[in-house]
Amino acid sequence: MNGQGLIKGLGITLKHFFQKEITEQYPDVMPELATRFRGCLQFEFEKCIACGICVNSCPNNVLSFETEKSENSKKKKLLSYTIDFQYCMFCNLCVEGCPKDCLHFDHDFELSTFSRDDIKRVYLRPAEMDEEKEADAAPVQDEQESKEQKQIDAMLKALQKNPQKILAKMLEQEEDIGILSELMQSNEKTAGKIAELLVKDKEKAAKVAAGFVTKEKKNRLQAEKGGEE
Amino acid sequence: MMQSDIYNVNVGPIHPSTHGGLHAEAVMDGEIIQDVIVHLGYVHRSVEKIAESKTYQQFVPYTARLDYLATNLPVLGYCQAVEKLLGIEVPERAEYIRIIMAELSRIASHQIAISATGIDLGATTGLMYGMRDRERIMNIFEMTGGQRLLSSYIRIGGVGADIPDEFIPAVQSFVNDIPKMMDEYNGLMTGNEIWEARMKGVGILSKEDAVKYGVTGPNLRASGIAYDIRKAEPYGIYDRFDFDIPARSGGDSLDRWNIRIEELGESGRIIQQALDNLPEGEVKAKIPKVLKAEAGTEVYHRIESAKGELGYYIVSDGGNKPYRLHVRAPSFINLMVLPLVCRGGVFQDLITNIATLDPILGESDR
Amino acid sequence: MEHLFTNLATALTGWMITLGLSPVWADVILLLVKWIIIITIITLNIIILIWLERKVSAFFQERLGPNRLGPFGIFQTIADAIKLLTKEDIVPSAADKLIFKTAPMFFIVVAVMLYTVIPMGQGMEVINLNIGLLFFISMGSLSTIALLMAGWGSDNKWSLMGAVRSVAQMISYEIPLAFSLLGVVMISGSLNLQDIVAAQDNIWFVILQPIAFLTYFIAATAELNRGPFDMPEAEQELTGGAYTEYTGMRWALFFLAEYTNLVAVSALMATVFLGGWQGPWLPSWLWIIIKTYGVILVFFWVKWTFPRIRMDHLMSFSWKVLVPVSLGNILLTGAGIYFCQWMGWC
Amino acid sequence: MFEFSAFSLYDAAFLAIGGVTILGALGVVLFRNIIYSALSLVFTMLGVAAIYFQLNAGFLGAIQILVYAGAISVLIIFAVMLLMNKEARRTNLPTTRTKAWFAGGTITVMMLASIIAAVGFSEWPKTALQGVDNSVGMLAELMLGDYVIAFEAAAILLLVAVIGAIILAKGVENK
Repeated sequence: MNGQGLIKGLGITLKHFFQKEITEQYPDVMPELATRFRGCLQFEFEKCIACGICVNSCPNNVLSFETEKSENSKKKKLLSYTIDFQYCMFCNLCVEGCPKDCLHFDHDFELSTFSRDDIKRVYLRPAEMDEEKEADAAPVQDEQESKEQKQIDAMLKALQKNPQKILAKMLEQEEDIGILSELMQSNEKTAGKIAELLVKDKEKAAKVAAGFVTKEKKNRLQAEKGGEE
Repeated sequence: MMQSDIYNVNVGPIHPSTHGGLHAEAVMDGEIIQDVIVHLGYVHRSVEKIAESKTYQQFVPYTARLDYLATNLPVLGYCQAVEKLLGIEVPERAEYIRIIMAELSRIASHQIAISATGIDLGATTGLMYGMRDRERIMNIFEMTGGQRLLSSYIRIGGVGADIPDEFIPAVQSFVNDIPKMMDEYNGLMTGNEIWEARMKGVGILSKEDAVKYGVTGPNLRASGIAYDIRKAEPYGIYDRFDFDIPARSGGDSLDRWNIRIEELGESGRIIQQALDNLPEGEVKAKIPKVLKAEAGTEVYHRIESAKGELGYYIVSDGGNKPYRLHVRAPSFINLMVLPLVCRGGVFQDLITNIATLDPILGESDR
Repeated sequence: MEHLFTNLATALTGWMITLGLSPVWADVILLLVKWIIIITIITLNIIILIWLERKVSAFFQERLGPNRLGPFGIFQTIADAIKLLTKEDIVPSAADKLIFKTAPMFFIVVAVMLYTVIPMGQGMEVINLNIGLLFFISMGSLSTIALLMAGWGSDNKWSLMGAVRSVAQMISYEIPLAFSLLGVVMISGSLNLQDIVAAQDNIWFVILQPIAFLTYFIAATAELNRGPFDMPEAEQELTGGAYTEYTGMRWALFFLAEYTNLVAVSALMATVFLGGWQGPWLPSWLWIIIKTYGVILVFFWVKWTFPRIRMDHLMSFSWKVLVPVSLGNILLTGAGIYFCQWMGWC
Repeated sequence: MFEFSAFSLYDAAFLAIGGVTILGALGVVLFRNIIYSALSLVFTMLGVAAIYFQLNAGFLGAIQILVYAGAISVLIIFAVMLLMNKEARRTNLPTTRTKAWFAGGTITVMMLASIIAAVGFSEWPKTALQGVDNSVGMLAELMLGDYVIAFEAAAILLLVAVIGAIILAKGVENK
């Protein structure tokens, strides 16, 4: 007390006066970044198989892509891949989820742009990819199979777009249609299966759909009971 | 005798010392504060509602935004809550890494509290020293999680990736320097006569009031109750560590300030033990891609965050998203004592009290 | 070198008289020239000081400070000045426009008036006033009115609170400020600053009057509204206090005036306690500059180390500690002088 | 050292200072906003101080600035602010009572008459007086020598006033 603390404080600042400064000279000297530093999200078009895991894992709808079903190939053809960077939280979930390692963060952290449109990155299909494919890959796939696959995909799209209309062909009660469409929205597998069956065997599809609905109803009933208890 | 007018002064929502978008309306008679009305909600982002539309994994990055100064702590709390809900076992190594990251976050948060108190009371240099030391923690976060502030490194079932090689030396040197940092903060600020005069006896929160209001964390411990969830109800592997809970009895601003500085040392001790006992092995449990809890299950999990008891209450309806998620945010509850501790003090005490109660608005507004 | 400026002044007067001007007019013109020089020096000083404060505070905090514009960032202040000059001048619609606009001018005029009496070297001052020290103190007291005008004119609670606080503070600290200087006046037997400097021929008054030096330093810090007594600004509490509503150049005028006051008070401190322009080898005007800057650096050091004191503590510190201590110092000095005379030392 | 022509620089300075003083005094009376009146008072005080300086009474001038312009006027402004109505623009209106006009007018006329008489009937020295070199010393000798009892009595009176003010401001605790 009695000023000792004041003098001690003055001593500390004086000591620091002669110490080396720690300021980083940023635009002149770039900072040293850790290897894992997450700057800008980069996408490698060639590796992508358009599986959609990244899109599903993203919490903030940053990622989206467009695909096309080529006639002579079973595989989906990636047309474009969009990273709407303004919503990115740099959480790394997409990178961790990607099975083909085609997403990665680089060390570029200067992300500001003059207009909002520039933040969005759209990767278009490079032209040389198509040329290569046409040269190497002869149409060896079964035409029938690819056609079917295309039909399934179309059906799936239709299902997602307007489930009521298609499901009404199989299920009678409106309540059931609602349940099934909800189920499909939350679970892609269900939707895929129903779409596949709809193309191949309509009767079987109706049966399976009915099965799904009853199972879901049971689940809900149980959940309600559990809640009440 | 002489009667003066009562007038209201709006401290915030845009004010240099309200630590974010806090709006404290001070009802004043001259320089004496009659009452403080706390208006919250300027940083409301409906985090709890967002949780209902995200899968369990997708919500992890959002939790970091609750307490953005101690990012690993709210993430840890959420991940442990989900693990409790789903019954996921976390590998040993991941548990230790989590402890290290959580305690580093606690230190970072306390350093912000310390340096912010410094600048709120006019000791600008104090701010700079605290920030300088915190920068080392940020560097450690960057090398492990890839991001400096909102690293979202802790994941459900473990951590995002194994620690890099340079991690252990960096943490070790930081832990070794903690006593030096504490000496510096104490020398520059705590021992200073002006500092003591501004803090001693200011904003006294009695033991009874603290309990009544549900205050937790360093603010509660400053009021004389050595309650720490790490000891009272150990989560993770906290029961394996040897550390003390600093507690004071005065409940004034100086005690709250001193508790935070002492906790730096205790966190340093925990990190040291975790570093010494760090086992080898996996860092992430094998968990399914789609996490689903049984319908109707619910869980409440609480951890000792840098600000107090941070709890997550999750209800599941069987889907891959929480049916309801509630966050028990310590700052929100700690802020409620602000009018209580400010009444009768002078205007400058309001700033001191906000600083030493150390609220974080991301958490209290949610 | 020693008589560089005085010789220049004499030469200028002589030249004007040869041109056929009467000596009175020559005197008046010389006075004007002195004023212009003083204002130039003040402006230059402030440009350097603002840069210096930023640099010094940065070094205290292990930062680099301004370092982009020019060598060591020396042109930073000029860039800031250009920015401030080109900024929009906002006058709040509820403000009392006349008072709001005149307050900064009044403040800077009062600040510049302080330089009238400070001896910037041997025989270098604007007016060699008999009561120079008293004039300095009384002029310094006027800045309270400017602050009050600013606070009232802004029609803003923060501004008024800042103004009322700072006025209370400045009026309280004027008393120990004046009392602490009285000891020096008693020893030197004059209020003339040149006489006070001359009286320090053998020994500086900081050695004879250490208590007065300390009380003066503290009271001067409060008078200057510098940390730890920066009540009128108090960014963290009052969001800028009396200056809250000011923008652009009007705000900059307050800023300039504060630094002008800083230099004036430091120069007075160097004059009264640190031997003024006296010193070996170097010319007198260089000595006063060196001493003044030394004092200013200490002011910086204190500001960038200490937290802000609380208002009620500040007032009680003035009335309960500084005033009695400075009064005691006067008593002690009187006793000392009497003792000296009794012993026949002086 | 000044040459006294019919209209010298000295006179010009006096006229300017006197003008400021009188304008300030008029402002005190005529401004409708009492804050303006109070600030005008500051200018009046400064003008009077400047006249003191011009008359070589520097000590008096400095004290005038220090005490009246720097401190007393601030206290007046404080008091005005504390006791003022909400509407600042209409706080110093001329009174509507004829009696007050009559009383004020009488006092003004009497004051003016006496000042004019004093100026007119006084005998003014024809040469400039020698300025006092050590006015401070002389004042000190008078105050602490010849009139020391009066000086101390005034000091004690002021002290009592200060204590009274503190008690008024703080209030007496009820026991």
